[in-house]
Amino acid sequence: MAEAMPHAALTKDAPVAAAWEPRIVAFLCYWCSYTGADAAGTARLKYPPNVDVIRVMCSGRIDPELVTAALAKGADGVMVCGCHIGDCHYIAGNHKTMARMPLVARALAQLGIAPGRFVHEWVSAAEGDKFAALVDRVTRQVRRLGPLDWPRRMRERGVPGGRGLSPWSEP
Amino acid sequence: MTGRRITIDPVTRLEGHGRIDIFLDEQGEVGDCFFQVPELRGFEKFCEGRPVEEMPRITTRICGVCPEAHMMAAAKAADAVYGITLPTTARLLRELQYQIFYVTDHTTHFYALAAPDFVMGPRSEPAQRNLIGIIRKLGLEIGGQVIQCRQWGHEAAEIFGGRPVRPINAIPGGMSKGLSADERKRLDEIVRFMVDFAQASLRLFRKVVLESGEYRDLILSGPYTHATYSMGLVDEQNHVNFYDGRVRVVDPEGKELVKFAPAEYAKHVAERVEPWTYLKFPYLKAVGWKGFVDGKDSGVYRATPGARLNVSDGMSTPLAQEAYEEYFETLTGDRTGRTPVHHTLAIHWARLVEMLHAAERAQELVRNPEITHPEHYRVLPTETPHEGVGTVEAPRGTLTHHYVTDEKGILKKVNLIVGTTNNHAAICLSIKKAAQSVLHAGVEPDEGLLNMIEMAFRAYDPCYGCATHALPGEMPLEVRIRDARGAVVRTLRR
Amino acid sequence: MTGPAPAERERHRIGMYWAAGCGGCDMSLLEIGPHLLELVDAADVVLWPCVADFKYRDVAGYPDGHIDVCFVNGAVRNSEEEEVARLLRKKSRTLVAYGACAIEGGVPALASLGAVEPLFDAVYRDNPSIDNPAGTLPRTSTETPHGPLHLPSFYRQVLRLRDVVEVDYQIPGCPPQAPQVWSVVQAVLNGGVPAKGDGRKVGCDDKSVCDTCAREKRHVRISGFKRPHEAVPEPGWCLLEQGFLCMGPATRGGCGALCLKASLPCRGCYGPSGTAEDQGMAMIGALGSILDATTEERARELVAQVVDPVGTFYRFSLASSHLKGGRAEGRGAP
Amino acid sequence: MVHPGPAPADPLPPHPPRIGVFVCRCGGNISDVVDVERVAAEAARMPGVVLAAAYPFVCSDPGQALIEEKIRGLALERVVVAACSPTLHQTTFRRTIDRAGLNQYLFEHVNVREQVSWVVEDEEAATRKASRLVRAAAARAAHLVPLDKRRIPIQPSALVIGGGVAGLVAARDLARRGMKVTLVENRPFLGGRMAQLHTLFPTGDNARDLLAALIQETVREPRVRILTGAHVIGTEGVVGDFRTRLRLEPRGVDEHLTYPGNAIAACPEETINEFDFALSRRKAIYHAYPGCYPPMPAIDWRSCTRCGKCLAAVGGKGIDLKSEPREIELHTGVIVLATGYDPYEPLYGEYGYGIFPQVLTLQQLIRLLDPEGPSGGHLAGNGKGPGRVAFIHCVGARQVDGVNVPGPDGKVKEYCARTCCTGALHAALELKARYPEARITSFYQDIRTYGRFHEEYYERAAEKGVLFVKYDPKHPPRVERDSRDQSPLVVRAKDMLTGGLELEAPADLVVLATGVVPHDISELISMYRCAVGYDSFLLEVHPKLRPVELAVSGVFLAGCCQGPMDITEACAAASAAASKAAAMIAQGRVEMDPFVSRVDESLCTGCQTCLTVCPYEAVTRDQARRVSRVSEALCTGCGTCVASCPSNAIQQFGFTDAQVISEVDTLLAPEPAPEPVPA
Repeated sequence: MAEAMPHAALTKDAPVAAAWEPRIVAFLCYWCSYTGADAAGTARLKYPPNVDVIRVMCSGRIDPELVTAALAKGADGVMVCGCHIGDCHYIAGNHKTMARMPLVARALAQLGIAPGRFVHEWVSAAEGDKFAALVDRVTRQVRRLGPLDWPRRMRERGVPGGRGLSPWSEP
Repeated sequence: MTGRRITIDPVTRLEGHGRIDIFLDEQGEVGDCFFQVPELRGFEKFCEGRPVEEMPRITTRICGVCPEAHMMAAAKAADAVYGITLPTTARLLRELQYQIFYVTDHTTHFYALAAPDFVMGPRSEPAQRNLIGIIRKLGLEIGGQVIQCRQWGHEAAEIFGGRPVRPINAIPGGMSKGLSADERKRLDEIVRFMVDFAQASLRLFRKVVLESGEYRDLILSGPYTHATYSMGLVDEQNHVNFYDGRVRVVDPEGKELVKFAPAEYAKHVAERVEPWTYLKFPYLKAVGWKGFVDGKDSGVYRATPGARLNVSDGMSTPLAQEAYEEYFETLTGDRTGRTPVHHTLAIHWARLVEMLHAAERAQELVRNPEITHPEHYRVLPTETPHEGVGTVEAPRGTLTHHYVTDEKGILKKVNLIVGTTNNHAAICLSIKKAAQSVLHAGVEPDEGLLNMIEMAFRAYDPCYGCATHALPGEMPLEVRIRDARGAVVRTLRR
Repeated sequence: MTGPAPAERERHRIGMYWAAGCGGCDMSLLEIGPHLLELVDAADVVLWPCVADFKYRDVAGYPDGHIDVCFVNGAVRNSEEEEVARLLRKKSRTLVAYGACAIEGGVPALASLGAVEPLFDAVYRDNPSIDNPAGTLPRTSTETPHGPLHLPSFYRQVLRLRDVVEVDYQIPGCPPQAPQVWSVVQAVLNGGVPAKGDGRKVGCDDKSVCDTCAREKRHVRISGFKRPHEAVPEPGWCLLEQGFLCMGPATRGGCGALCLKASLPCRGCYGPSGTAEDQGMAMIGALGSILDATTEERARELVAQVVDPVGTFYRFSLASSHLKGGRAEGRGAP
Repeated sequence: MVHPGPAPADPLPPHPPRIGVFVCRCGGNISDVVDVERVAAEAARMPGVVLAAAYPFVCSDPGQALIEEKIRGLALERVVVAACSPTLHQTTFRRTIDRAGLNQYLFEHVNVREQVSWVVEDEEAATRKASRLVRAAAARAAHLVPLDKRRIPIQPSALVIGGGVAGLVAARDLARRGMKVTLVENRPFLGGRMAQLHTLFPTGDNARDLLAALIQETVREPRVRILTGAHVIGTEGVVGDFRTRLRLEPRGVDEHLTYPGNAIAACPEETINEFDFALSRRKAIYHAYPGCYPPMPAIDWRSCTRCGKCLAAVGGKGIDLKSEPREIELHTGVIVLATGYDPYEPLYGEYGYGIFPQVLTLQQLIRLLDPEGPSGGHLAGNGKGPGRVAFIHCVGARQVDGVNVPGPDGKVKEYCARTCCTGALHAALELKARYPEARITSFYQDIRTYGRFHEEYYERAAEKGVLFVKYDPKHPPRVERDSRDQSPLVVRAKDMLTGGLELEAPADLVVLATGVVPHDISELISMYRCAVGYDSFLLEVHPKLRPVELAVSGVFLAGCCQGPMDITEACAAASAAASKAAAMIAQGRVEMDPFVSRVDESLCTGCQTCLTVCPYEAVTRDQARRVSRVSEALCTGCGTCVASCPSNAIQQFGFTDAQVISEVDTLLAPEPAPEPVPA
């Protein structure tokens, strides 16, 4: 994963970015949550700029591999939003999300990712205020947790390997 | 000198899997000798958080050479965690599978790893000193039988657990599947063959080894002899039992030191840590750690086929009992077996005696009508899981798994004392002693001498797969001989 | 033993080496049984510490590329194994990662879930049988009256062979199944191997374990999870559908669904199937799709019945997962 | 094919495609907060980007013309537009680049208005976010492939569910546009709620005369097929070919029935007549109302004992007491929902309803005022008239949380039912007309005679001396027994206009102007996955832009299933739905986005996980080849099967792993060093 080293480059090439800002990737379903995010905009609600939205047609499309990929590539947090149960534009796409994401959350916790970094919420097309509040909450809690910077963490541990690993330092 | 060691010498690294450092004193005699094991994986830690019922499947990955031993120890520990008493059929199946594994495993070791020394000669061409060489010398018939024994052993494993190697079928409460009448029939054939094969192997041993004076002397010679304590599982009659029983320890004279239930292992065995190796050194608490010395005052013990015969008053099966008596008769003059055998190289012989016993015992089991019961191959746990210890005799020594779980059966604590580890201290002793006997001032060490050092620990069939990760037998070995100032005067390598 | 090898075939030089493995891989290569004789007949085994010390030479002394095909099993757990891997890469024309540990870290990679210090404590300081009042731990360098003794340094993370050197082929499995192995070895001997690819998988199926599993899929959703010791599965019916967590769908085939024959669920030793990279998340994606839940409460109930998700979904592949363990923060209780 | 690295799953073309990036200022909406020049400049550094610039209004005609010109001039192969939300203009720009001869799916829409400039205060932060999103879109664009819209042939036929006025209008209009129409009504008679009315505001027409005319117009249309007693029990398929399963309750009566009157007279079984809101009783074999359609009576199987007396009375012909329900399947291209409303049924004791016989609902009053109604149009048998009448408005409408008792759904009815004010005044005036001496008090929250010509009713009522009392919704009127026995009841309320003065009005009759609730169609809602509003009425795609369409393609809304309407509005809505549906059918095919899933059979490992995940049953297994398949016709493009595939063998067009991951990669990549700030 030598390619997943944005932050090394970042601190080197872009001093402005040295002041750390949480990087959060949000996967939103088009029909409810994305429209809900639009609603927040239409209502001119203000929320932090740290959450970048990736649009899919249905939250059922959100492959758990996307969550870990985003974290592995340097995201400090990941959000997954879909229609409320019963509102799915595709009948039951979000039923799959509803079962997958708690499993993802448990696995991430076991893998040592603080629970606050992965958030799964239902946001309807009308809930612009909820979306804004959610982004605000998640950004604040990720900021509290500090940088995750998985690529750096892995390089320290010698992934990808090569010489210059940091072996276990003796007592 | 430290500076010199820093520069990475791939050779050293490459062959560092088992490393022996021999230090010579001023007189050029062997001063001290270290046997290092440079590998650790840490199952004790990363098994925490795993469900206990998975341990029979996880711990088979500790060692690919004797996975059955770990599976059985893990399953027994898990049974204990759930407070399960196995139904007869389940118990029969487990033991039968285990006995058959014993035959296969001992076959592998004797023919592929030990026999070459005896058959080809300790100082023969290394290129010839292997299974292929054996087959060439003894002919395809015996070679064929060796391979057949291994293959039928794996076929048996497949009958039990679907897998030829790395079985998984022992679970808390018994076995994951039962035995059909047809399967039993096939196993009966396999076992019958194994009994014959074990007897043939003993005959072979007599012919090539005992009838040759050179080896008799070698076996009885001082360098390969240590008077240590012996450890092994025995049944109520103090007969050798691989699968179950109590742990018996006898002193160098053969007097019983202690006989304890596996669950109490921690009261009697302690493990010492040395900073220069990743492998621990178990010893007898009652006696205490006196360093790398043998004798009655040193807690160093051995848990090998030889040790198992030492702690037992005999074998529960007729043919094995005969072999047992012949073994002791020959080596101690006392056919009762009350007098322990301390000759390291005799372990190979003891291994063949065990092989015969395992085959005979398997025959008893496979003919037990209860073994094909359609349901009693397992029971479902009902009690709340908590803590348990499981012990079996692995081919390479007493193997103990100790688990503590939460009320859901998720592991909170894991402790493992694996076969080879028991013998770690003794192996160091044997190597040192062998080195002292073959390396002298002015003697030019050659490959043959080196092999004779190696034979000292090969006899233990050291399985660092269990202990760490390396493999039995021909460990890539490097011997560095240094002068009194520590400078390497000679490096030998096989 | 039959006569010399057929003259027309150039004799290959083959090596087998282990790193942080258990020896099961070497055993599985032994499992080819009678073919072993064909192998040594057709090729020079120039390195195989576990069974043969004949022709065991100073590998470092070999010219580069001297070994035609070198199989390496086991993960890279310490500095020594990394050096070995580099050396063998240099000396081998074709380097083959052999078995789950070399390819995906295998079971030992679960150690990456935690830090090294607690691991050393568990092994050397804090267990019922330990006698270590001074809290001694193994060190990379120890002074003895006679001079220093060295040990390789223990890495914080379990690495795959691919993490340290370029790998040409990979033979999955824990261990790889003998027939598969033999077919690969034959291909090697007869030059029938597919074109080199970065870690191209050989000696396995393109299909999943489910495809080779004889058990019937009834396409019913999972209404509750059972642990293997908690119930006796109905014969002939998909274990996953019965609620026994089975990695079959997310696992590359090749083993012949052996564990299923023992009526125990698959644990994923052949690694992710298809082009999935993160076997655990791939399985979660699949599992979450087939739960019998229409309310969040029900979904939560079912999910709560899954014990030890990481230990189950990443049993063999943690080192090749996206996150690789690495214990960032939090207690990581399942 | 999720890759932690940037290596795309789909190999990129040897040369990165030529990408044009258009950043919209949106007349300051965007550019006031976002430094659009900088965003464009940073996008210009992305691989393959040959043009990146900011423009005032990209969606305007000149803006679109510019895009076309650039596509031609610079041979652009991909287009990225950063502007408002894709929900507004994605289609616009797709058409634009289509006109320029570029496949319309080689387009990437970035939302830098609703999700950046309107929500981020800090300009630097907004600019950086916009830049990230635009660069991610440019990266994604490189992975786009040309796609074609799916075209599904559409049957020139429609199913109209609901035989009320809206359903009838919709059916008639569709038929007149040449469509085959099946009109299903689950009751045995057409006409719905309108039939229960007497005269109509604002015209004063007779409801059933109008209805009869409409029914005649409709049933005379040769392409219209009427099915009464028909229940929708299942549906499959999608727009173009909905396959609807119906259960047909037997009428029990056929055209051979000569003297229906005799049959009805002979029936010994009586039951409540729901048509008169339980003010009367009817037989088990019955007519819903005089002149109802179909004209022949029907048997109410719930109360019929199959005693056979009716059969005997008509000489054993024309009545079949043994007939059983049967099921049929209909294939239609589109569906119109006209399932209507129910009047709000007050709770027991609400304003004395159910306790005092003198408390009626407006609907009941209307039945009583109807000369063909249960009382022949007379309020009280003695002909003396009602005396003092109190109307209470907003019963089951405009309710206040915490004051009114919530309904079974746990919600109070906060919405205005819109028809009851005028309806109540209309009834009040009719009372006045018939019983000039009647003294009428009207308790209201607000008088909402909002419709054209409706206000007159209020003015005339005021002239005629109807007394208006504005009550406080937080303290609704109380209906109690009159202790002083001047009249059976007394209504007490705080009069807002006199500063909360407690007023009381003795009443011989209390009329509750009840609101309307959607007719219970929960099965249909789940069958067609209809969106439902907070008020439990069906929810259109957009109240202004697409007012009569459901989000489910091919399903349209007519009348009160969408919300409270008067007949005028319901008919308008029905005609609108009909013309929308007809327009869709007229195209001969429906066009759908091509974002369907496809199984890469070389990767499918045959684990069969996907087979149970698709609610549209678009995923099937090819037993012979041991792989899964996705039917493009049935696939609705949610991508759920994609995430369910543990081998990543399923990909969704427009949302491939490579495309999504390229976005992730770019979003998380180092941000470009800022341009030197011009002095």
